[in-house]
Amino acid sequence: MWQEIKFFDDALPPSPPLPEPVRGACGAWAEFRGYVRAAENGAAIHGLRYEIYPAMAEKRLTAHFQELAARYPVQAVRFWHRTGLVKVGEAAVYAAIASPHRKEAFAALAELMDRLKTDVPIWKAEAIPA
Amino acid sequence: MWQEIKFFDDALPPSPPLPEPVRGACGAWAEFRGYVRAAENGAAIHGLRYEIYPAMAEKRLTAHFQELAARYPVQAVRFWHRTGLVKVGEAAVYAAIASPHRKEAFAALAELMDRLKTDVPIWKAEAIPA
Amino acid sequence: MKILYFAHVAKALGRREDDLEVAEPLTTDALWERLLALRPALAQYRATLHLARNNDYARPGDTFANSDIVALLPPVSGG
Amino acid sequence: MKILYFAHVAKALGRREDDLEVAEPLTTDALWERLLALRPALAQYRATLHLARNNDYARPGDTFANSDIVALLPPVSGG
Repeated sequence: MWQEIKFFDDALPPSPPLPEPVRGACGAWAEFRGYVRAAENGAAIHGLRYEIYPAMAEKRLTAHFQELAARYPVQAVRFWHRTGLVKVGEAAVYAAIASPHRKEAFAALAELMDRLKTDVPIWKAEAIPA
Repeated sequence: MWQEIKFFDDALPPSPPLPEPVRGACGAWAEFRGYVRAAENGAAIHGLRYEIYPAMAEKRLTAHFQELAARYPVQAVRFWHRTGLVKVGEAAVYAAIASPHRKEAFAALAELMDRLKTDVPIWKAEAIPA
Repeated sequence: MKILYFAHVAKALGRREDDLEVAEPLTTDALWERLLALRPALAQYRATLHLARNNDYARPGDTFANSDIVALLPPVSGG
Repeated sequence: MKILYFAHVAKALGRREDDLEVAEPLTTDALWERLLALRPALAQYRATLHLARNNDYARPGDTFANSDIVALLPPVSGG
Protein backbone atom coordinates (compact mmCIF):
# COMPACT_ATOMS: atom_id res chain seq x y z
CA MET A 1 0.00 0.00 0.00
CA TRP A 2 1.22 3.48 -0.94
CA GLN A 3 1.15 5.95 1.94
CA GLU A 4 2.19 9.48 2.76
CA ILE A 5 2.02 11.27 6.11
CA LYS A 6 3.09 14.91 6.40
CA PHE A 7 2.76 17.63 8.98
CA PHE A 8 2.84 21.28 7.97
CA ASP A 9 3.70 24.46 9.89
CA ASP A 10 2.06 26.53 7.19
CA ALA A 11 -0.93 26.35 4.83
CA LEU A 12 -1.68 22.87 3.47
CA PRO A 13 -0.72 22.60 -0.21
CA PRO A 14 -3.36 22.09 -2.91
CA SER A 15 -4.61 18.50 -3.21
CA PRO A 16 -2.45 16.41 -5.54
CA PRO A 17 -4.22 13.92 -7.80
CA LEU A 18 -4.36 10.14 -7.36
CA PRO A 19 -0.82 8.85 -6.63
CA GLU A 20 0.89 7.59 -9.78
CA PRO A 21 1.52 3.98 -8.55
CA VAL A 22 -2.20 3.19 -8.20
CA ARG A 23 -3.40 4.80 -11.44
CA GLY A 24 -5.21 2.31 -13.62
CA ALA A 25 -5.93 0.09 -10.60
CA CYS A 26 -8.00 2.52 -8.53
CA GLY A 27 -11.19 4.13 -9.78
CA ALA A 28 -11.90 6.01 -6.56
CA TRP A 29 -10.01 8.78 -4.75
CA ALA A 30 -12.06 9.98 -1.81
CA GLU A 31 -10.71 13.09 -0.12
CA PHE A 32 -11.53 15.14 2.94
CA ARG A 33 -10.41 18.60 4.05
CA GLY A 34 -11.30 19.75 7.53
CA TYR A 35 -11.50 23.53 7.90
CA VAL A 36 -11.48 25.68 11.02
CA ARG A 37 -14.91 27.17 11.64
CA ALA A 38 -15.58 30.67 12.92
CA ALA A 39 -16.93 29.43 16.26
CA GLU A 40 -15.61 26.86 18.71
CA ASN A 41 -17.92 25.75 21.51
CA GLY A 42 -20.17 28.70 20.78
CA ALA A 43 -17.46 31.39 21.00
CA ALA A 44 -16.11 33.35 18.02
CA ILE A 45 -12.47 32.47 17.37
CA HIS A 46 -9.56 33.76 15.33
CA GLY A 47 -8.12 30.27 14.95
CA LEU A 48 -7.04 27.06 16.63
CA ARG A 49 -3.55 26.19 17.73
CA TYR A 50 -2.75 22.55 16.96
CA GLU A 51 -0.01 20.43 18.47
CA ILE A 52 1.30 17.14 17.14
CA TYR A 53 3.61 14.51 18.58
CA PRO A 54 4.95 13.67 15.13
CA ALA A 55 6.88 10.43 15.66
CA MET A 56 4.02 8.76 17.51
CA ALA A 57 1.30 10.27 15.31
CA GLU A 58 3.01 8.79 12.27
CA LYS A 59 3.27 5.40 13.97
CA ARG A 60 -0.40 5.38 15.04
CA LEU A 61 -1.58 6.57 11.62
CA THR A 62 0.43 3.86 9.90
CA ALA A 63 -1.15 1.25 12.19
CA HIS A 64 -4.61 2.58 11.33
CA PHE A 65 -3.82 2.51 7.60
CA GLN A 66 -2.79 -1.13 7.90
CA GLU A 67 -5.93 -2.03 9.84
CA LEU A 68 -8.07 -0.26 7.24
CA ALA A 69 -6.24 -2.03 4.41
CA ALA A 70 -7.10 -5.34 6.07
CA ARG A 71 -10.81 -4.48 6.00
CA TYR A 72 -11.13 -2.51 2.76
CA PRO A 73 -9.30 -2.74 -0.60
CA VAL A 74 -7.32 0.42 0.20
CA GLN A 75 -4.33 0.91 -2.11
CA ALA A 76 -3.15 4.41 -1.21
CA VAL A 77 -3.56 6.80 1.71
CA ARG A 78 -2.42 10.40 2.03
CA PHE A 79 -2.67 12.18 5.38
CA TRP A 80 -1.66 15.76 6.08
CA HIS A 81 -2.19 17.81 9.22
CA ARG A 82 -1.35 21.35 10.20
CA THR A 83 0.50 22.21 13.39
CA GLY A 84 0.59 25.62 15.08
CA LEU A 85 -1.99 28.34 14.47
CA VAL A 86 -4.66 27.51 11.90
CA LYS A 87 -6.87 30.50 11.22
CA VAL A 88 -10.63 30.40 10.61
CA GLY A 89 -11.29 29.31 7.02
CA GLU A 90 -7.98 27.45 6.71
CA ALA A 91 -7.70 23.67 6.42
CA ALA A 92 -6.30 21.83 9.44
CA VAL A 93 -6.38 18.34 7.97
CA TYR A 94 -6.41 16.64 4.58
CA ALA A 95 -6.90 12.90 4.13
CA ALA A 96 -7.46 10.85 0.98
CA ILE A 97 -7.92 7.18 0.22
CA ALA A 98 -7.70 5.29 -3.06
CA SER A 99 -9.45 2.03 -3.75
CA PRO A 100 -10.81 0.28 -6.82
CA HIS A 101 -14.39 1.34 -6.14
CA ARG A 102 -16.22 4.29 -4.69
CA LYS A 103 -18.09 2.84 -1.75
CA GLU A 104 -15.05 1.28 -0.10
CA ALA A 105 -13.07 4.50 -0.52
CA PHE A 106 -15.80 6.51 1.22
CA ALA A 107 -16.20 3.94 3.99
CA ALA A 108 -12.46 3.71 4.64
CA LEU A 109 -12.00 7.49 4.62
CA ALA A 110 -14.89 8.05 7.03
CA GLU A 111 -13.44 5.38 9.31
CA LEU A 112 -9.95 6.90 9.12
CA MET A 113 -11.33 10.25 10.30
CA ASP A 114 -13.14 8.50 13.17
CA ARG A 115 -9.96 6.62 14.11
CA LEU A 116 -7.94 9.84 14.01
CA LYS A 117 -10.00 11.07 16.93
CA THR A 118 -9.47 7.96 19.05
CA ASP A 119 -5.74 7.77 19.66
CA VAL A 120 -3.59 9.75 17.20
CA PRO A 121 -1.59 12.26 19.27
CA ILE A 122 -2.78 15.49 17.68
CA TRP A 123 -4.46 18.19 19.74
CA LYS A 124 -6.48 21.33 19.33
CA ALA A 125 -4.28 22.81 22.02
CA GLU A 126 -5.91 26.19 22.20
CA ALA A 127 -8.73 28.27 20.73
CA ILE A 128 -7.56 31.81 20.01
CA PRO A 129 -10.45 34.24 20.64
CA ALA A 130 -11.56 36.47 17.76
CA MET B 1 -26.39 27.25 -1.48
CA TRP B 2 -23.25 27.86 -3.52
CA GLN B 3 -22.97 25.60 -6.56
CA GLU B 4 -20.77 25.09 -9.58
CA ILE B 5 -21.28 22.67 -12.48
CA LYS B 6 -18.69 22.43 -15.25
CA PHE B 7 -17.98 20.06 -18.10
CA PHE B 8 -14.48 19.73 -19.52
CA ASP B 9 -13.19 18.56 -22.89
CA ASP B 10 -9.71 18.18 -21.45
CA ALA B 11 -8.06 17.13 -18.17
CA LEU B 12 -9.93 18.17 -15.03
CA PRO B 13 -8.12 21.02 -13.23
CA PRO B 14 -6.58 20.51 -9.77
CA SER B 15 -9.09 20.59 -6.92
CA PRO B 16 -9.72 24.12 -5.64
CA PRO B 17 -10.14 24.57 -1.89
CA LEU B 18 -13.39 25.18 -0.01
CA PRO B 19 -15.34 27.94 -1.83
CA GLU B 20 -14.77 31.34 -0.25
CA PRO B 21 -18.45 32.11 0.61
CA VAL B 22 -18.75 29.15 3.01
CA ARG B 23 -15.40 29.54 4.76
CA GLY B 24 -15.84 29.91 8.48
CA ALA B 25 -19.28 28.27 8.33
CA CYS B 26 -18.27 24.87 6.97
CA GLY B 27 -15.79 22.58 8.68
CA ALA B 28 -16.06 19.78 6.15
CA TRP B 29 -15.19 19.61 2.46
CA ALA B 30 -15.66 16.06 1.22
CA GLU B 31 -14.36 15.42 -2.28
CA PHE B 32 -14.40 12.57 -4.76
CA ARG B 33 -12.44 11.98 -7.95
CA GLY B 34 -13.43 9.08 -10.15
CA TYR B 35 -10.59 7.75 -12.33
CA VAL B 36 -10.70 5.52 -15.37
CA ARG B 37 -9.38 2.06 -14.54
CA ALA B 38 -7.25 -0.08 -16.84
CA ALA B 39 -9.99 -2.67 -17.38
CA GLU B 40 -13.68 -2.28 -18.23
CA ASN B 41 -15.87 -5.37 -17.97
CA GLY B 42 -12.75 -7.50 -17.81
CA ALA B 43 -11.14 -6.16 -20.99
CA ALA B 44 -8.02 -3.97 -21.06
CA ILE B 45 -8.86 -0.49 -22.30
CA HIS B 46 -7.06 2.61 -23.49
CA GLY B 47 -9.81 4.87 -22.20
CA LEU B 48 -13.50 5.65 -22.09
CA ARG B 49 -15.36 8.07 -24.32
CA TYR B 50 -17.92 10.04 -22.35
CA GLU B 51 -20.88 11.96 -23.70
CA ILE B 52 -22.93 14.57 -21.88
CA TYR B 53 -26.19 16.30 -22.67
CA PRO B 54 -25.06 19.46 -20.93
CA ALA B 55 -28.22 21.54 -20.61
CA MET B 56 -30.23 18.67 -19.15
CA ALA B 57 -27.35 17.32 -17.04
CA GLU B 58 -27.00 20.72 -15.40
CA LYS B 59 -30.73 20.87 -14.74
CA ARG B 60 -30.85 17.37 -13.22
CA LEU B 61 -27.73 17.96 -11.11
CA THR B 62 -29.17 21.21 -9.77
CA ALA B 63 -32.36 19.37 -8.82
CA HIS B 64 -30.30 16.73 -6.99
CA PHE B 65 -28.29 19.42 -5.17
CA GLN B 66 -31.53 21.00 -3.98
CA GLU B 67 -32.93 17.68 -2.81
CA LEU B 68 -29.68 16.93 -0.96
CA ALA B 69 -29.71 20.38 0.63
CA ALA B 70 -33.20 19.65 1.95
CA ARG B 71 -31.94 16.50 3.67
CA TYR B 72 -28.43 17.50 4.76
CA PRO B 73 -26.93 20.85 5.80
CA VAL B 74 -25.14 21.19 2.45
CA GLN B 75 -23.84 24.73 1.83
CA ALA B 76 -21.73 24.27 -1.31
CA VAL B 77 -21.46 21.74 -4.12
CA ARG B 78 -18.96 21.57 -6.95
CA PHE B 79 -19.45 19.08 -9.78
CA TRP B 80 -17.14 18.59 -12.75
CA HIS B 81 -17.27 15.93 -15.44
CA ARG B 82 -15.13 15.17 -18.46
CA THR B 83 -16.56 14.68 -21.90
CA GLY B 84 -14.85 12.95 -24.84
CA LEU B 85 -11.95 10.53 -24.45
CA VAL B 86 -10.73 10.01 -20.89
CA LYS B 87 -7.63 7.84 -20.82
CA VAL B 88 -6.83 5.21 -18.20
CA GLY B 89 -5.50 6.91 -15.06
CA GLU B 90 -7.26 10.20 -15.78
CA ALA B 91 -10.15 11.56 -13.73
CA ALA B 92 -13.59 11.49 -15.36
CA VAL B 93 -15.50 13.12 -12.53
CA TYR B 94 -14.89 15.39 -9.54
CA ALA B 95 -17.54 16.20 -6.95
CA ALA B 96 -17.25 17.98 -3.63
CA ILE B 97 -19.67 18.97 -0.89
CA ALA B 98 -19.28 21.42 1.98
CA SER B 99 -21.23 21.23 5.20
CA PRO B 100 -20.65 22.27 8.79
CA HIS B 101 -19.68 18.75 9.91
CA ARG B 102 -17.91 15.76 8.49
CA LYS B 103 -20.52 13.02 8.60
CA GLU B 104 -23.16 14.97 6.70
CA ALA B 105 -20.64 15.96 4.04
CA PHE B 106 -19.65 12.31 3.49
CA ALA B 107 -23.28 11.13 3.44
CA ALA B 108 -24.37 13.84 1.00
CA LEU B 109 -21.40 13.24 -1.32
CA ALA B 110 -21.95 9.47 -1.38
CA GLU B 111 -25.62 10.07 -2.15
CA LEU B 112 -24.79 12.57 -4.90
CA MET B 113 -22.61 9.97 -6.62
CA ASP B 114 -25.43 7.41 -6.34
CA ARG B 115 -27.94 9.92 -7.73
CA LEU B 116 -25.59 10.76 -10.62
CA LYS B 117 -26.02 7.21 -11.82
CA THR B 118 -29.81 7.27 -11.73
CA ASP B 119 -30.89 9.97 -14.18
CA VAL B 120 -28.17 12.51 -15.04
CA PRO B 121 -27.67 12.35 -18.83
CA ILE B 122 -23.98 11.44 -18.93
CA TRP B 123 -22.78 8.30 -20.65
CA LYS B 124 -19.76 6.09 -20.92
CA ALA B 125 -20.47 6.01 -24.63
CA GLU B 126 -17.62 3.73 -25.63
CA ALA B 127 -14.72 1.76 -24.22
CA ILE B 128 -11.63 2.16 -26.42
CA PRO B 129 -9.63 -1.10 -26.41
CA ALA B 130 -6.00 -0.98 -25.25
CA MET C 1 -39.12 19.55 -33.45
CA LYS C 2 -35.48 18.84 -32.82
CA ILE C 3 -34.62 15.24 -31.97
CA LEU C 4 -31.33 14.48 -30.16
CA TYR C 5 -29.50 11.14 -30.11
CA PHE C 6 -26.70 10.07 -27.74
CA ALA C 7 -24.06 7.42 -27.13
CA HIS C 8 -24.58 4.04 -28.84
CA VAL C 9 -27.82 5.20 -30.43
CA ALA C 10 -26.12 8.16 -32.11
CA LYS C 11 -23.40 5.79 -33.24
CA ALA C 12 -25.87 3.24 -34.64
CA LEU C 13 -27.80 5.94 -36.50
CA GLY C 14 -24.65 7.71 -37.63
CA ARG C 15 -26.13 11.03 -36.55
CA ARG C 16 -26.69 13.14 -33.44
CA GLU C 17 -29.91 14.87 -34.38
CA ASP C 18 -32.90 15.08 -36.66
CA ASP C 19 -35.54 17.68 -37.44
CA LEU C 20 -39.14 16.55 -37.47
CA GLU C 21 -42.02 18.71 -38.65
CA VAL C 22 -45.18 18.07 -36.66
CA ALA C 23 -48.42 19.87 -37.46
CA GLU C 24 -49.86 19.48 -33.94
CA PRO C 25 -48.64 18.17 -30.56
CA LEU C 26 -48.05 14.42 -30.53
CA THR C 27 -48.66 11.90 -27.79
CA THR C 28 -45.75 9.65 -26.82
CA ASP C 29 -47.10 6.83 -28.96
CA ALA C 30 -47.62 9.10 -31.96
CA LEU C 31 -44.14 10.53 -31.54
CA TRP C 32 -42.61 7.05 -31.51
CA GLU C 33 -44.56 6.17 -34.64
CA ARG C 34 -43.01 9.15 -36.43
CA LEU C 35 -39.53 8.42 -35.03
CA LEU C 36 -39.62 4.79 -36.13
CA ALA C 37 -40.83 5.80 -39.57
CA LEU C 38 -37.92 8.23 -39.86
CA ARG C 39 -35.26 5.95 -38.28
CA PRO C 40 -36.30 2.29 -38.34
CA ALA C 41 -33.05 1.32 -36.56
CA LEU C 42 -34.45 2.92 -33.40
CA ALA C 43 -36.79 -0.04 -32.94
CA GLN C 44 -34.22 -2.18 -31.16
CA TYR C 45 -33.44 0.60 -28.65
CA ARG C 46 -36.96 1.81 -27.94
CA ALA C 47 -37.46 -0.30 -24.81
CA THR C 48 -34.33 1.13 -23.14
CA LEU C 49 -34.73 4.78 -24.14
CA HIS C 50 -36.25 7.52 -22.03
CA LEU C 51 -37.73 10.56 -23.71
CA ALA C 52 -36.90 14.04 -22.51
CA ARG C 53 -38.71 17.18 -23.54
CA ASN C 54 -36.95 20.53 -23.16
CA ASN C 55 -34.43 19.14 -20.66
CA ASP C 56 -36.89 17.31 -18.42
CA TYR C 57 -37.80 13.64 -18.44
CA ALA C 58 -41.14 13.27 -20.20
CA ARG C 59 -44.06 12.21 -18.00
CA PRO C 60 -47.03 10.08 -18.92
CA GLY C 61 -49.54 12.28 -20.71
CA ASP C 62 -46.97 14.79 -21.99
CA THR C 63 -47.36 15.89 -25.57
CA PHE C 64 -44.58 16.96 -27.90
CA ALA C 65 -44.95 20.15 -29.94
CA ASN C 66 -43.08 21.37 -32.99
CA SER C 67 -41.09 23.87 -30.93
CA ASP C 68 -39.88 21.22 -28.44
CA ILE C 69 -36.40 19.76 -28.14
CA VAL C 70 -36.80 16.03 -27.68
CA ALA C 71 -33.92 13.85 -26.47
CA LEU C 72 -33.78 10.05 -26.67
CA LEU C 73 -31.77 9.09 -23.60
CA PRO C 74 -30.08 5.70 -23.20
CA PRO C 75 -29.56 4.44 -19.63
CA VAL C 76 -27.10 6.87 -18.01
CA SER C 77 -23.63 5.83 -16.86
CA GLY C 78 -21.77 8.88 -15.62
CA GLY C 79 -19.01 8.95 -13.05
CA MET D 1 14.37 9.24 30.86
CA LYS D 2 12.91 11.97 28.71
CA ILE D 3 9.40 13.12 29.64
CA LEU D 4 7.27 14.96 27.06
CA TYR D 5 4.31 17.25 27.77
CA PHE D 6 1.69 18.47 25.30
CA ALA D 7 -1.16 20.92 24.84
CA HIS D 8 -2.78 22.31 28.01
CA VAL D 9 -0.47 20.27 30.23
CA ALA D 10 2.64 21.78 28.64
CA LYS D 11 1.02 25.19 29.02
CA ALA D 12 0.16 24.63 32.68
CA LEU D 13 3.68 23.41 33.47
CA GLY D 14 5.31 26.11 31.36
CA ARG D 15 7.53 23.48 29.76
CA ARG D 16 7.48 20.80 27.07
CA GLU D 17 9.88 18.28 28.57
CA ASP D 18 11.80 17.06 31.58
CA ASP D 19 14.72 14.73 32.17
CA LEU D 20 14.33 12.16 34.89
CA GLU D 21 17.17 9.96 36.12
CA VAL D 22 15.94 6.52 37.12
CA ALA D 23 18.30 3.89 38.51
CA GLU D 24 16.14 0.96 37.48
CA PRO D 25 12.96 0.42 35.42
CA LEU D 26 9.85 1.82 37.08
CA THR D 27 6.31 0.49 37.16
CA THR D 28 3.55 2.87 36.10
CA ASP D 29 2.74 3.66 39.73
CA ALA D 30 6.37 4.30 40.60
CA LEU D 31 6.77 6.50 37.52
CA TRP D 32 3.76 8.58 38.51
CA GLU D 33 5.17 8.97 42.01
CA ARG D 34 8.35 10.41 40.56
CA LEU D 35 6.47 12.61 38.08
CA LEU D 36 4.23 14.07 40.78
CA ALA D 37 7.23 14.73 43.02
CA LEU D 38 8.91 16.57 40.14
CA ARG D 39 5.81 18.41 38.89
CA PRO D 40 3.06 18.54 41.52
CA ALA D 41 0.79 20.44 39.09
CA LEU D 42 0.41 17.18 37.12
CA ALA D 43 -1.88 15.82 39.83
CA GLN D 44 -5.01 17.47 38.43
CA TYR D 45 -4.38 16.00 34.94
CA ARG D 46 -3.34 12.50 35.93
CA ALA D 47 -6.78 10.93 35.47
CA THR D 48 -7.05 12.16 31.87
CA LEU D 49 -3.50 11.46 30.71
CA HIS D 50 -2.33 8.39 28.84
CA LEU D 51 1.29 7.33 29.06
CA ALA D 52 3.23 6.46 25.94
CA ARG D 53 6.61 4.77 25.93
CA ASN D 54 8.79 5.13 22.82
CA ASN D 55 5.86 6.12 20.61
CA ASP D 56 3.46 3.39 21.73
CA TYR D 57 0.68 3.62 24.26
CA ALA D 58 1.90 2.00 27.48
CA ARG D 59 0.18 -1.24 28.43
CA PRO D 60 -0.57 -2.59 31.89
CA GLY D 61 2.60 -4.17 33.25
CA ASP D 62 4.98 -2.05 31.14
CA THR D 63 8.01 -0.69 32.92
CA PHE D 64 9.83 2.53 32.10
CA ALA D 65 13.63 2.51 31.79
CA ASN D 66 16.11 5.35 31.89
CA SER D 67 16.62 5.19 28.12
CA ASP D 68 12.88 5.47 27.36
CA ILE D 69 11.04 8.45 25.93
CA VAL D 70 7.84 8.85 27.91
CA ALA D 71 4.98 11.04 26.69
CA LEU D 72 2.06 12.22 28.81
CA LEU D 73 -0.80 12.41 26.33
CA PRO D 74 -3.98 14.41 26.93
CA PRO D 75 -7.15 13.22 25.17
CA VAL D 76 -6.52 13.69 21.46
CA SER D 77 -8.53 16.09 19.30
CA GLY D 78 -7.06 16.11 15.80
CA GLY D 79 -8.90 16.90 12.60
